[in-house]
Amino acid sequence: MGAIPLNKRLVPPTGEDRIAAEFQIPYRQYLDASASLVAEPPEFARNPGIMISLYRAMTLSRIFDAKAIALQRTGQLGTYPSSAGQEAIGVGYASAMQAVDAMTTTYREQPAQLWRGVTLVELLRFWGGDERGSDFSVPREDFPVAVPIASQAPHAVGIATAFKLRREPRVAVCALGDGASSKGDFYESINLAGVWQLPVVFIVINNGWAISLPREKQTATETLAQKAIAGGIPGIQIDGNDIIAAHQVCSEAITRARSGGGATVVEAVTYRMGDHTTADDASRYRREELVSAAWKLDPLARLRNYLANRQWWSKTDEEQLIAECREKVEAAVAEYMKLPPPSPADMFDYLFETLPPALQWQRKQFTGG
Amino acid sequence: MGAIPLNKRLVPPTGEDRIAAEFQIPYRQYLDASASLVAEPPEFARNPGIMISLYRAMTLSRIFDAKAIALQRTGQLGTYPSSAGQEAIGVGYASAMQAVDAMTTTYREQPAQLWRGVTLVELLRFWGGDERGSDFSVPREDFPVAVPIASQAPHAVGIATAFKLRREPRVAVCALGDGASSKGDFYESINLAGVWQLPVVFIVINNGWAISLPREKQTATETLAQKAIAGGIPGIQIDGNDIIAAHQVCSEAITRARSGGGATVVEAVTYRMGDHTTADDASRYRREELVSAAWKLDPLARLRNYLANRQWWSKTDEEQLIAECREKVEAAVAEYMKLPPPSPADMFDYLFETLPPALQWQRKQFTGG
Amino acid sequence: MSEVSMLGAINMAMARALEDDPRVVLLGEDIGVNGGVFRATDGLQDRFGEDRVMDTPLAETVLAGMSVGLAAQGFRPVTEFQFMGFIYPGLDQVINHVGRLRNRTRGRLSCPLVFRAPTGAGIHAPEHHSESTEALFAHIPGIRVVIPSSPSRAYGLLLSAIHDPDPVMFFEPTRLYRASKEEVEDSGEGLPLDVCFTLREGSDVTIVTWGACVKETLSAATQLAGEGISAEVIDLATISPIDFDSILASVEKTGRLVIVHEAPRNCGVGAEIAARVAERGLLFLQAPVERVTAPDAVVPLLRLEKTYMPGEKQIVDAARRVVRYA
Amino acid sequence: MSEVSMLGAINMAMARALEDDPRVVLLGEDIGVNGGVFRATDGLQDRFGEDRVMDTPLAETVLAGMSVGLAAQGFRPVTEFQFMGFIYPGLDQVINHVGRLRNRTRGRLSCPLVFRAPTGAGIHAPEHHSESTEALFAHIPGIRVVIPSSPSRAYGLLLSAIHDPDPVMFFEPTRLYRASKEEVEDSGEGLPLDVCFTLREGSDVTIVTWGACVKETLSAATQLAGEGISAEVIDLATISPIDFDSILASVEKTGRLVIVHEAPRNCGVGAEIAARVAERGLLFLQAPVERVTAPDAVVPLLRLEKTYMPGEKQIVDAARRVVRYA
Ligand SMILES: Cc1ncc(C[n+]2csc(CCOP(=O)(O)OP(=O)(O)O)c2C)c(N)n1
Ligand SMILES: Cc1ncc(C[n+]2csc(CCOP(=O)(O)OP(=O)(O)O)c2C)c(N)n1
Ligand SMILES: [Mg+2]
Ligand SMILES: [Mg+2]
Repeated sequence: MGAIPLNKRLVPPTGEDRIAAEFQIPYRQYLDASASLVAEPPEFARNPGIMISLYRAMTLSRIFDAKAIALQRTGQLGTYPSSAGQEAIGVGYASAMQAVDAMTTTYREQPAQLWRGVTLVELLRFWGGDERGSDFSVPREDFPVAVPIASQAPHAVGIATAFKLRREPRVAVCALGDGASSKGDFYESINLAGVWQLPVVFIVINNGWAISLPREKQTATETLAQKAIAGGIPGIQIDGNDIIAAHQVCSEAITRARSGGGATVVEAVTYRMGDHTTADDASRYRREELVSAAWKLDPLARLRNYLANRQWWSKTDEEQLIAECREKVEAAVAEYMKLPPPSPADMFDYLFETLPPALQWQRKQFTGG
Repeated sequence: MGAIPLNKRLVPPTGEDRIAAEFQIPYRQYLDASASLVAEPPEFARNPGIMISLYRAMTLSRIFDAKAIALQRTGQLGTYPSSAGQEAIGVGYASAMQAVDAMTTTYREQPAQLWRGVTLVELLRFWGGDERGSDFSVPREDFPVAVPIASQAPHAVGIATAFKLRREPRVAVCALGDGASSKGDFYESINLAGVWQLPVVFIVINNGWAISLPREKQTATETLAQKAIAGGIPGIQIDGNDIIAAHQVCSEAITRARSGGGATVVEAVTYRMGDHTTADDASRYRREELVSAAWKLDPLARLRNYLANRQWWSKTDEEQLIAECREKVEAAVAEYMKLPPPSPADMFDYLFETLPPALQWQRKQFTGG
Repeated sequence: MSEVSMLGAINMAMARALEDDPRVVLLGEDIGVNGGVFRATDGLQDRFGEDRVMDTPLAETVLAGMSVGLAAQGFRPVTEFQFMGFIYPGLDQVINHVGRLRNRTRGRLSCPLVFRAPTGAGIHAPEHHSESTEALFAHIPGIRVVIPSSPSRAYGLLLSAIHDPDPVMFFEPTRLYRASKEEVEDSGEGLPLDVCFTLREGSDVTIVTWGACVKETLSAATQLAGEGISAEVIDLATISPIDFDSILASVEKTGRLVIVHEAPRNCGVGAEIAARVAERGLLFLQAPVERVTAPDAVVPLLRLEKTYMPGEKQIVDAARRVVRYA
Repeated sequence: MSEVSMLGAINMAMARALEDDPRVVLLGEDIGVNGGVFRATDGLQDRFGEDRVMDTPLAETVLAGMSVGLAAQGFRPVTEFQFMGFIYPGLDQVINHVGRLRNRTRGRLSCPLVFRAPTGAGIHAPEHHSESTEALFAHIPGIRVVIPSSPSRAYGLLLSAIHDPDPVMFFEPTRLYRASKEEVEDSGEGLPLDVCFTLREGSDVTIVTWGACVKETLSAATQLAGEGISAEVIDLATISPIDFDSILASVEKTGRLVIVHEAPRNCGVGAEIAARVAERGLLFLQAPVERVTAPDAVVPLLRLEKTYMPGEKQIVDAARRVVRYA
């Protein structure tokens, strides 16, 4: 069935109807594509230190990403999903979280994972096909990448329930894609988050594509933020390539959640600049013009221009940063390369806390023991 | 976690936001609890013939229902779910359908099933634990009762897709409960119905309860109709005990679907007057006052008063109708009782069109052959 | 000590776990005020409050998935699915997350939860209320599957399942819920998982079964004894992983094996037991293995459910056949 | 006739079915312009239009359930699930509806659909892309499970699956998708379901396998032949129901049975085959049955996947053991 144009499908009430409920979905943007402020920015946006630190994180992620793709091409990494172009929202929500908060996430959230403290080596290890890459040394309570789409949303709800039951001022944050927003797990999660008023924030990373399916064939809704209305929670759409909106709106939602105000859906409109993964060839289904147009909205360039316009960032700063990031990434790659391979015994040793006696012969058999 | 009071959880936009999307959920009622018209009724409500036929159907269903409960109590029927109190919406949407339309449904839609042509004997057979009760002689394309909650919503979407692919002016109607409205299947279905603009109408029978869970613990939303917003389709709430609103709004939605206008969610607010099923004891979780209050909203009494107020219906008419319905029900029970029991071979003979050779020995074994 | 039904014992075990371990929480549909559709959680919300015994909306996918989140956070969720036929929307979570979280994170996170669900036919319930699909779960790595067959084993096994640091699927035969009463001491002591229970010693034939079929199997053994056939009856109890060493020892002694289960035959758990005997116990066998099971057909509605379920007669017949085999 | 890979053969079968039968429609994620993540549907939307080859939103529950609705309406949906690891949200529909619709309505409605999904490890994919859970489906009454192992069998079995008036789960081994090419005639003729295929005759040992493991098993048989061991290799093909009579006849001839599958051992389909031999072929056996399978562990990420999968060496070893058994 062909694409159906997005239109106003909602039938207006007739004369005899009264209105049972009314809703608005707000949209937030501070920094437009040309790096001009279109609204009065929040305080932190005037702080060069904060803005530069966000920029540094976004840059590290971008540089790591390019390296990871290169590693995959030379067989040193498995299938890898690029996050290029999505750094603003990733760093935006991660930087709005506190260390004690917890995150459940998809496979394309390297920018947020890095901010949270997952190391470059851990990322390489995971994408290199080694479970030890998910044994994060720092965000110990963050969930590893969930590959089955939207299946991490219920986990966030469970974590938020734990926080609420223990009366801890902590928040669960769940990142998921536009494709994921069509899945029942997502809906059941926002519904429960709403009715139990849970401290959880759902960040819908609307990058325009779910592999080859464009956003407008995914759902007929005007926004993805309005999915929130089905859960009785607030929903807001933002320019996901505007780091100021990303950090600010996520902070508002997380703060509200932390203070007992319940859940929120934040839809961040961004763009998947690369192929879906290194196993994909987007040229089969996506016109190149769309990608070049999207590069004009690049969150990294936008923030760099914002910094430069304010004389907070020079060409030298940029060169230094890039050199520094490359060095970090190369060091991580070197460490990754020399890590000993996983042991076959690991297949059994983490299956249960203690391997049941009935399975011990299999461990022996598979470890040649 | 305790009940959280329903409140306006939707955070109003701040000064810097623009509005990305706006929605309204209309509410429709013509006939209030005292049987007074609160809005200009549609044409059919002025037609005594039509209104009386609706009343007759509702009455037959109510009388059948009481008999079914009695049969269960004496061991002549299995567990049975009463539909008492929900006759207006059931007869309302069924009478808004055409014979060529198709329905997928829950276990509490006897009023609609009877209108569609399912016989009293078939209903008894099904609830008596005999699959032949789902081999409807009349609405051949209607689905049988779906017990797994909300699992029939995707079926309706599939049927509607079939109608659309064949360019047939037919509509799939899916009835489901307030409890079902929390399930992912429902959401995925309205989303697909929205994006493919399918000829399907979802009737959410909000009877206030999902077994022991009251509506307000099921979801935080102000209405169930607003779930539609998450699928990008219209949603409307109606007084589900008002047969005029039920028939009228369902007709509008079905007509829109038939003419290519896409899907709708109709939330019918009604009340489950009885226990959840004969296996349930609602007094464990529901105060009797709630039930007596709900009886004041009884759709049957309301319609009877409407008819009587207009001199379309007399005490004699009523007595005759009751006698007639009782007779029909008794005749059906008598036929049900004397039907031969199912054959063990049936377990195998309808599993596949042709039983695979590898299973034939089992058929022999279980049929003593 | 008090005489309790299996339901009573299950209720007692959950109460004890709630009492002893603040990490234990119960979740599920209608488990609060209503006490569950079978009353397994009767009185528990009253006693332990709404923060410990939580009524959830009707949504099994999030019910399963949020249990994973709670468990990873250090809670011990005991989650009720109203019937085995309604756990399937949660299967994605069971297969893709419950059994994998510890392994996937190399022990950083774990998933100590219990999923409870009523199982089996024979109570004249509507469609989908009579499932015996334990084999589906037994095939999934990283989880345990347990089915009790008496009040005391229900009490002890459920407590151990709750205490266990890893996920356990705990399926309760509805047909046994109120079938009999037994003295069960509320000791707080669990029974060991991963081992089967020999309910009756015998020398002529080993009959392995679990859940509700234990009832007919024990009656069959009594009947067989009257005919001079001495049957050893083993209750598998932990369906996965299987304590096969104990079964093998019994088969070594008796030389004959009958397996009884209510699930369909094809790829049921009985197949695994028979397969292992074919691998490791071939020389012990003095007769072919027999399986007494439901057919590979859909569980019928109530009019045919008795025909569908394996009965005492079929068990006796099978035991006779293997004993008389020559 | 043209040389095609298994992917090519699958594409050819679907094209043929679309061509020959207006009731056939394809549904799935990314199957349109993109031609599916493996390109199984490459070019089909172009050729047959968006009404016949439909890209669906990312939602497997409704994908499974709407297929039931379409099938009941007389369509023949062939629905792609992107990987076997992502079919689980549709399991509720498979268990509770797909396999029951005909039975539940006593034949009034039926469910002639095919659910396709790539299966198996060995292509260095991320987590959840390496599943072999055919046993879960084999235990469900009312459905067939089919796994092809060569381009021509993929073509013929898929066509038969699509023509079949009842539901078929069709799992395609990713490891074989591009592994080899074969002449396949686009004849529109199906291969019979419900029967296994003897790929190599032999007299010393029967090796039963299916899907990707057929590859290693055939190599193993060649190696064994070099050692003077004559192995009969049977491709099960239809996993459920099992054509056990053919297997039994082979075991009667060889006296020895090795079963090879990539799925975890416990309650895998291999158990069912071994169990049936223990029931009906005990006297034929000259050695214990052996199963060569993955362990009862989670499929590891790519660094360990080779260790996890059964290889040629293990098959050869097992065959040697049973042949030399005394
Ligand atoms: C349940 C499930 N179905 C299918 C897939 C295969 N798949 C992997 S990514 C993807 C698209 C996801 O799109 P979106 O949610 O927008 O995230 P994005 O890739 O754009 O970040 C699909 C279909 C999967 N991983 N899980
Ligand atoms: C998936 C699933 N979970 C649980 C059940 C058990 N159950 C039967 S009816 C019911 C409540 C349904 O409530 P609602 O949708 O409001 O329909 P109502 O019974 O009020 O008509 C539940 C939980 C079920 N049938 N299916
Ligand atoms: Mg996306
Ligand atoms: Mg209800």
